[in-house]
Amino acid sequence: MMNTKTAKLYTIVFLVFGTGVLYLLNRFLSPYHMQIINLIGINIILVVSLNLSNGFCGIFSLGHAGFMAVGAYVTAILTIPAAKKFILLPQLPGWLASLQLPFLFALLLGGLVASICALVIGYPVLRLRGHYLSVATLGFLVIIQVFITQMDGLTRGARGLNGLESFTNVWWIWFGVILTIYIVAKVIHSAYGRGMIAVKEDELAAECLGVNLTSHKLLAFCLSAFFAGIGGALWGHLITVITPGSFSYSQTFNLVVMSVVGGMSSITGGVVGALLMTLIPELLRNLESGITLWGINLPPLYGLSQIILAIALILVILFRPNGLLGRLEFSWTRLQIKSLFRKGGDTTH
Amino acid sequence: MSLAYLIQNTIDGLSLGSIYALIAIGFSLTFSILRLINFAHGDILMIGAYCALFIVIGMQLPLWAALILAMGFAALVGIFIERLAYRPLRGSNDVAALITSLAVSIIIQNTGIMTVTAQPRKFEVPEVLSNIHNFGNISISNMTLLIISLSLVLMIAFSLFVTHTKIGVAMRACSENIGVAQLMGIDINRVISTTFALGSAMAAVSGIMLAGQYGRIEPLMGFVPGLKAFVAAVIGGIGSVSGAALGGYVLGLSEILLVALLPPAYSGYRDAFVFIILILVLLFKPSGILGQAEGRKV
Amino acid sequence: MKKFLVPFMLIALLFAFNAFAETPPIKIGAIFNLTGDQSSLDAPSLNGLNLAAKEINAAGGVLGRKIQVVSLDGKTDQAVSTNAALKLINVEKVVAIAGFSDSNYALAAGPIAQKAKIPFITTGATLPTMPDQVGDYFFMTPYGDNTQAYVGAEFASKDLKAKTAYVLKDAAMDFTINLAAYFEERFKKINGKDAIVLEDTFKTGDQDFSAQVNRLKALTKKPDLLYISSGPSECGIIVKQIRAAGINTPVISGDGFDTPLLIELGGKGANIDTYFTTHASLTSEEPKVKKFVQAYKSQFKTAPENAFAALGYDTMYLIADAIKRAKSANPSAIRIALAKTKDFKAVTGTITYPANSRVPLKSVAVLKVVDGQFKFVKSVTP
Amino acid sequence: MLEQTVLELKDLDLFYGNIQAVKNLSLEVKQGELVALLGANGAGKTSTLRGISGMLKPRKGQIFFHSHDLTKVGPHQIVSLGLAHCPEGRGIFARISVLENLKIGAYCCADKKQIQQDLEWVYSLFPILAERKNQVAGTLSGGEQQMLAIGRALMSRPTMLLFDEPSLGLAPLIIETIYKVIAALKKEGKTILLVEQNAYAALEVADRAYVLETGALKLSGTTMELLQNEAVKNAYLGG
Repeated sequence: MMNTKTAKLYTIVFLVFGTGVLYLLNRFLSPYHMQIINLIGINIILVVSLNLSNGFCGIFSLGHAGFMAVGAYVTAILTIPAAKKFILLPQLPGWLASLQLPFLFALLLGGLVASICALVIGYPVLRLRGHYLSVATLGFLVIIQVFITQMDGLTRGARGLNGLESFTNVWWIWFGVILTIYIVAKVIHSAYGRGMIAVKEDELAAECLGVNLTSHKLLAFCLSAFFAGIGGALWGHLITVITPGSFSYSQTFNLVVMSVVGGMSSITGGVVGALLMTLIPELLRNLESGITLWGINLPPLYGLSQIILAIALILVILFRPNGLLGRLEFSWTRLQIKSLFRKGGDTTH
Repeated sequence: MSLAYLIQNTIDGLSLGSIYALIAIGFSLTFSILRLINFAHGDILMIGAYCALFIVIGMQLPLWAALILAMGFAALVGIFIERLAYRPLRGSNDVAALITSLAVSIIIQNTGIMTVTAQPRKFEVPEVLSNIHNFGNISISNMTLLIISLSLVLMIAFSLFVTHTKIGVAMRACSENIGVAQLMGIDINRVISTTFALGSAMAAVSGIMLAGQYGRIEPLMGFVPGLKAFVAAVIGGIGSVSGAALGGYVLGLSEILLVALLPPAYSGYRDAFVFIILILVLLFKPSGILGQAEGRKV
Repeated sequence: MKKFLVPFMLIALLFAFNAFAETPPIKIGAIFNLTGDQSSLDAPSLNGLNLAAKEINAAGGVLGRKIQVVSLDGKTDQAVSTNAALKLINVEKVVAIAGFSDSNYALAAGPIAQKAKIPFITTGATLPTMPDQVGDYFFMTPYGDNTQAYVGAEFASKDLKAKTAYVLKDAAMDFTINLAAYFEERFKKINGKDAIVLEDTFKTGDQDFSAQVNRLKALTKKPDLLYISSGPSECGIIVKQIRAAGINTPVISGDGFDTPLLIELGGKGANIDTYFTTHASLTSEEPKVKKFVQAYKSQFKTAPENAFAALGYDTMYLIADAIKRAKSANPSAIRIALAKTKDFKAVTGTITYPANSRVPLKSVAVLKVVDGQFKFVKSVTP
Repeated sequence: MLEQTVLELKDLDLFYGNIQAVKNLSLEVKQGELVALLGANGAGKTSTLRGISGMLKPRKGQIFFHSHDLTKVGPHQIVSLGLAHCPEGRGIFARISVLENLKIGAYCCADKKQIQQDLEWVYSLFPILAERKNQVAGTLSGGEQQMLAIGRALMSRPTMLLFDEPSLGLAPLIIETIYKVIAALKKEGKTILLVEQNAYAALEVADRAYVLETGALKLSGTTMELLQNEAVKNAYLGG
């Protein structure tokens, strides 16, 4: 089998190769296709971090979009130049009104504030389990949305923040993706990560083995919120307009679809899920606006792609409950074994 | 803060509460028997309302006939959804069922938009229902009285059904222990279909009430009330039907009274109140007001 | 490996679709939120746009070329809207884009068109500061919220002799927040600092206004006027519930009230002193308006749902007129011609873009609901 | 009474996912016989009963009850064929009353008049149940709950009974009364298949017995043969 040194070498080569490919794509591809690649990158960050809490730790959170919103708003407020801030948000407190941070710090601060929210919300809520926890996190999403809409002074409420600097480019996203996958992988393969997986498999057994439930769950929840915040901030500065409505039920549901389809308990699954579920709606777009297919003139059927995605999700849950990749992780060693795809022999569901 | 203002808000809270209660019973039923949170339950509310609208306008039938036909149609839709989306999933983990119900909800909403367009439509209500009785400052419309009384009647009828009919007893047995119920000769598939049929029929009635009270229906009208009704079911004690009804009234009253009593700037926080109440209940009394704590088999 | 092949085959097939859609006519892009919460506003705009395109093509198109409307669904999601804009510009190679009735989505797609030097004309978004914020390729077909709010405030103070007002606004929609803010600004300027008795809020999609209505009823100082800043979905039921509580104070609002739903859902209550400012009266006797309503009814089997249908219709004619005057379908030529539009007769009034502003100078119509019909009261050109 | 086989298992395979619980098990129970199914914990005893009552679909093999192939029939129809199952851990409906528990037992195949007769019969077997009739079943003691479970199974007028470790977690005195009732039922001609870890109590009432080990049949024979058999003595009877 391959020892870790050569595996590390392969990874570095892959990273360099990836950067090169992205450089070429960035130069020759039209902005439309680059935008899709950027969105795939952001979705990878969001889904891999969602898998950390949903797949690896068993906290099935529906509140991921709420942390995205916190990250996006904090980063946006910190990066808007003071002059513009005066017009957009006149009632800002003095110290905040003049503050303007470079994008990197604002990004990390956005993630930090999101994970602090996760800590505040998570501590009481993580004692719940299964349905109750999922619905409580959905409740958190609604609360965040309402507070952002109502705190007009700080966030301009429903008018949202627009005209944001479009800092986000393919390199910020590529750096974000690498950072997310690296840290999530590190955590999962650490002792703490195994504790998390034990919590997912059987909380009672884990507790008997001395795994401190709350601390493991909290770490997973806050770390996943940190990256959700970063993903949200990158999204905000790519689209340059954020409103409370941008981070709604449908956003959370899309992320859950990507996570479930790809495979909740595998990082590679998250990547594949994000890739597929960002690409397919774009391709379905033509189908929706009415296209003549082999002569038959299809009337425009708007809402068709949402239905096709929903049906795809149900099929995935029925026939591959653990998602396309189940628990399979991409690794150089496995690449040597011919079939990348074994029938998921996992019986724990 | 005159007494009339308080009474007026209490009446409005009761009317909203009875709508939530009817939907919450559907949630509680499906949860108690299948441990399934059916997010698509809210959208059946929309199907019931549109069905009633087409019957009243299309077939020129009176509202009460539309009510019954809409209940029947919604029941069929409920059975169809259970048969197609939830039955193959039985036994898998509860999260898979939750996601599937979200997917079904998306499918219903978008099919609605595609077929009946997203334009809000007027909901015909017979003249007699919309005239108002004024007692000094307090005004109650016949529609509100109908909503409160009809939902009470339906709830009593439902609890009689559950206690006295054979299928009702089977439903209670299934909610206790679905495995053993099979051993007693209970056909759980028939029981589950009945549960979905009953829950959907009641959701259809609440859909028509909602449409009648506010005079407007559109394809996305079901999701938020559905979610709030789930909160009501949890507050009342998920799994216990009388708990769901009580939770519905508590939620309806607290939502209206909180908005009415707090200064106007806070009326926008209405939805947040609902979910803050939910999280508090989940933390301090997860089994809800009437629910039994589910012990954990060690 | 077999199992993984099937999804890839599907994607390859769908890619093929993209290439299939190339044809030579003048391609005008259209992005509207046809699904999601905004669909009740945007769907009629697209209908109006397509109707105008059909009429123009029937009359021989523009510069001898047919107009092809390439419409994509924004799905009430900013990310999807920016994708749609980029696709229209880079893949479909459109010469101009029309879209959106909400400024949050116009501000997401506008800068992309601006960067690609493609004219973006918002059919229904009325935030007056947008054109300066986005750039010189961004045009507005409707007037700004400030214009119609000022006209509303003037009309209330002078014609309705109102000294004090109660404002109820939808705090979850930027259109209604701005409209209420501009109204209060002008109303206070006319009637003094504390002319606003109470400001109350609700949220888009709310159906139950009993708490707000009860609070209004309980006011000791009765306001002379109620300014209800709401979108088309809620306007009817608010008026109904206010009138049901026995409050008959005159109500005035912006073009959010310009929808048949106000009458259908408002019921008897709407007939009591309910006014609103809007782009044009769809029931007025003006020949241009009658022709539009007639054409819309025959094409879509229903009367125009709201003013946004007329705005979509005007936007297409505006673009066609600019192409005709520019004698070329080149985007920057279109932009120059658009900026020089002067006294362009449209369904929603005469459109002129003043020297360095892309917010049109348009007349504002004030309408009143009289026994179930919108009656034209007066037209004010600010 | 001719020796007619009531229940016959033909090389039965039972799986939980990929784990095999029972490997081609064949056994038979004749009319009026009381057969014990012995084995250590996890030997596949309960899985076998679950296979018979349709809770667990076998992957291979057949189960014949009076010539009906049970694998072709849904679990809820098996009771109406006259085969009642008293599940492991009693499985009574804790939150509803004793009387309602018994009524649910008669859910499948009784009308009002018959239920009243059967109730009288069950009360005669277990007088304590008559006393606690309106009490919520969860408040009964372990022994009383076991009696309720048996009573409930009898309410469907079965011709054959499956008992799954009735002595589990009960005091010796209570086990005696339970086994007295089982012996009485046998005398009345009911065919019984009794799954027990408490081999001693089982062999006292049983005619024949099968011994399972890790899902496969280890040995079988009449009670007399088994009592002398050395292997059985030190394995199950504590030497």
